[in-house]
Amino acid sequence: MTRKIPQIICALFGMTLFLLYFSQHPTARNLNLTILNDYFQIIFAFTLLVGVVSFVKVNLKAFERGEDRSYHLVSVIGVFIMPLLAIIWGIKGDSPFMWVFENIQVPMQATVFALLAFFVASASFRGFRARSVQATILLAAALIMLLSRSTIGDMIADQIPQIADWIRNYPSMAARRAILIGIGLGSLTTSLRVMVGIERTWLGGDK
Amino acid sequence: MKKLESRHYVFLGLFVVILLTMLLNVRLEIRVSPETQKMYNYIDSLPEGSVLMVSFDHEASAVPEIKPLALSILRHAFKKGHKLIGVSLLAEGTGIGYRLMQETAGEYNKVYGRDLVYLGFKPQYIAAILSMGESIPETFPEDYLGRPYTQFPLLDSVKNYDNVAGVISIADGSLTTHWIEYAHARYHVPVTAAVAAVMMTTYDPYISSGQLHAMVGGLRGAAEYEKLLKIGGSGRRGMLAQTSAHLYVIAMIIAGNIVYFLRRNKRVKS
Amino acid sequence: MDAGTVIAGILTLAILTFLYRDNPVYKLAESLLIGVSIGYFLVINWSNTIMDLMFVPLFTQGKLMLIIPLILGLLMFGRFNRKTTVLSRIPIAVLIGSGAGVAIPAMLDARTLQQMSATVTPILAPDGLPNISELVVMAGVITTLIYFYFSREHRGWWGKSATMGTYFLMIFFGTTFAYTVMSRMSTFIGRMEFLLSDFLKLTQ
Amino acid sequence: MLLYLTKLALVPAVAWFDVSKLPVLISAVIAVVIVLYTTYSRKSRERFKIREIAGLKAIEEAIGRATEMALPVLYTPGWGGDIQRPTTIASLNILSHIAEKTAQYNCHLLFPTHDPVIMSVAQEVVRESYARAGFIDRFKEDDIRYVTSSQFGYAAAVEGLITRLKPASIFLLGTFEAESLILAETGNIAGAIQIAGTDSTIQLSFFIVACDYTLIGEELFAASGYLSGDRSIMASIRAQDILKIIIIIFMVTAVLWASFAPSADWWVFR
Repeated sequence: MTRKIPQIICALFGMTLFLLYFSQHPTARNLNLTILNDYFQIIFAFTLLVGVVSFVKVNLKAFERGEDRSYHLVSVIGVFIMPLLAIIWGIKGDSPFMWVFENIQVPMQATVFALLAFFVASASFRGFRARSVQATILLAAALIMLLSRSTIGDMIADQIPQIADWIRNYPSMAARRAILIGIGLGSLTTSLRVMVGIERTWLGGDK
Repeated sequence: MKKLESRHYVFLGLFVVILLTMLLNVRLEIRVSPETQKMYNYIDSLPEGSVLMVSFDHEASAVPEIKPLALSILRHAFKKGHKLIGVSLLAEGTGIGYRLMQETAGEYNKVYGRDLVYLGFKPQYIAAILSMGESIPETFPEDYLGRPYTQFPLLDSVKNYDNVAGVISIADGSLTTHWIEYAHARYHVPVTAAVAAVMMTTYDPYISSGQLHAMVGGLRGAAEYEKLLKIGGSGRRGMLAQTSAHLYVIAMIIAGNIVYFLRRNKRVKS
Repeated sequence: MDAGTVIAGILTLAILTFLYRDNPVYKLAESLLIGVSIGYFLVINWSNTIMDLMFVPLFTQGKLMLIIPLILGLLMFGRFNRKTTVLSRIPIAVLIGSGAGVAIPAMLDARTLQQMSATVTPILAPDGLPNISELVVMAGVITTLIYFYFSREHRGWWGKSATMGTYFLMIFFGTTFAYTVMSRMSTFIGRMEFLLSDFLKLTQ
Repeated sequence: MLLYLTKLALVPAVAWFDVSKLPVLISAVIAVVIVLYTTYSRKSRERFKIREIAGLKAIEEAIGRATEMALPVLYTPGWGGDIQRPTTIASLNILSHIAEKTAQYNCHLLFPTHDPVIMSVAQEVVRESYARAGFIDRFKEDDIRYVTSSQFGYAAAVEGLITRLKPASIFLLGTFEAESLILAETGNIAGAIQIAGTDSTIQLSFFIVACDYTLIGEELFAASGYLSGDRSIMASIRAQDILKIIIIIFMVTAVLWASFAPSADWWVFR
């Protein structure tokens, strides 16, 4: 029973949305949008609470065990301080909530993102070695593209940007197409298996 | 002190290269691409006092790349005497957009309410875009700081996209697509975009089909735009660093291979 | 300099220290980032989704249909207790079922069919000569699809075609890697710009 | 929003079926029939050889390595996905297999995610796997944890876990965005064996460069089928191959047709 009912709901919603995809009727479009947008967002919003409770629990347990106390405390304070600020001063314009967001969260997120520049450099150093035919092709393609994208490329030879454009528009795009076609097929069969109920891992499986 | 590993040298090298090239403050001479020129001409050719809608459709993490672009566009618009309505379709872009508009408005002595208004964020972007096509005051009854729409002289004559000369979407992802597919396709308002470099190829097809009127992208685009505006800015300052960083990555690939072949030869000999 | 810039500058440096190695300063910044961002999402979800999308239309505009997602959302709270956890399977079934239902036609259309049609271009140029570039595209798409063929071992001519496919894949990977480098560097340059000009006031 | 909907409602009786989507419907029906036929027909479920996928064989090895070294296994599905995405479902299938192994070997399995819904489902999946392996007492719900929904907050959190817990093996399977290389390089520095797989075409290049094994696009879906060991699921992989042959025949025919009859366009689906 605990598996049958979700299974049936899953199949019903699957069929409905499959059919809705093919309709332009206002009622159908409306229903489509309601389920995909409102339902999804609302369920997510409630589940977020479940996630946050679990996060706080994990951190408090670690705090009790005495592992790295200050870090866990900082995380938990962070979780509570934002709603607190929002409740007291609101979340518009120059509110403290936005101040924390802009001066604490944003710069840190942007910096974690910026770490990528360094990882790109170290990955380039380590990952592009001409070990095999495949690796050499990977290396050559990357080098030609990099050269063409920096001003140096056109200084060495006028043809470099042209070659690079050709590679991007033909052989590279061909592979991308095949990858996308494959992903389309893989998604299709996976979704179908879920709908007809052969795929039940999300229910914990039942072998 | 722990022993430094090869990756530390790689990191350090990149850091030094970028630091030096930025401190040098050299302006690399750059060619303005036709794309950027088209964007510039578009804003430049609008009659003075045109109302433009600027939408901040990006996340906070993209700010380093997006900010120089956004600043150039805002500065150009204010310089030409256009009036700006700011909105945001991504929650994270909201506060950033507000700040950027305030900052540039200050530079050109523009008055909030008369020359610019910031309406803020609306969730569900498709619905928001469509609903503004019917009525902007009903979509945004209040501005970002909660003051009523009717309070601002700029908005007196703005009811929907018919009263707006164009929409400029500042984006790091695919949100511009929705402006094209809904605001442009349905309400025929010209859409232009300032986007992160990674997204440029995604929007190329829309440029060639004319659905996207003009586009400027990446730090390079910002640098070109600054050149057209004849102002110094972080885009132009960053260009030398950008080119050097590219060369550095090329050097790393080559160095990696040298190390690899040296080691392999050694192994073969022994 | 305002307090915001100072704090932002210090936190930026704190994150960058990770490049040397993990350290208490980075750990503190990381914990703060995780905590604050969770708090931020909680607030944004409350105001944009729970209030604007559900409670306001439900109670002030009388959109009673919104009771359905409200109940589905509440069922997720079943996860708070081991005994009621099965209740959460219902909203999850709605999400997964709907996702699968849309994915079948949407993925087939956007990923497979559109890519198939886009590949079709004449392999003969107007002057009757073969169009090399289009031949390359055809060869690339077909050999790469052969690489993805699972129910036959990669041996003989079939195996050779699949290997050919891997060459095309490598060209694609090399190209995309190089293409994204530019954006990644811009991000770091933007951060340096903030550090050097706003925070340390070294450049202008 | 409301306005838009009322406007739509006023449009007189729009047909229920959108004719422009007929080609998609026909192809979907063909595809569905083929998949269902191969899945349920006994004949097609009989043995057929399947080719090796390098990343798959490595899974066993990776868990074995973690067990020997008495270090954890880290598994994360990326920031780009949600539970509605088929890729996430495929990833959770692989997770279920891996969890069964880690249960048997008494190896610590960590699963950080950015999405609370994925967390909830993953907890069920892993619990069930541990029960199936007969070691439910080894299951710790807290190991399947929500970190934060912020993209780079998530990246920082996983980066921190990898650096501190030094997992011997890392699985990056799902939909990834820009965080891909942050995680892959951090894993590399920590010396972990890394198996990645994603449907995000751009991120694949980073995984190819930085990870030991990469499941490319469709291979990720196929892998989830292989591991299940279920004949009917494996049969649907066979269906994918049949569809591929049809696609190739379609394209070759259309290309030849296009070369000799330039005005035809029956292969365009829109």
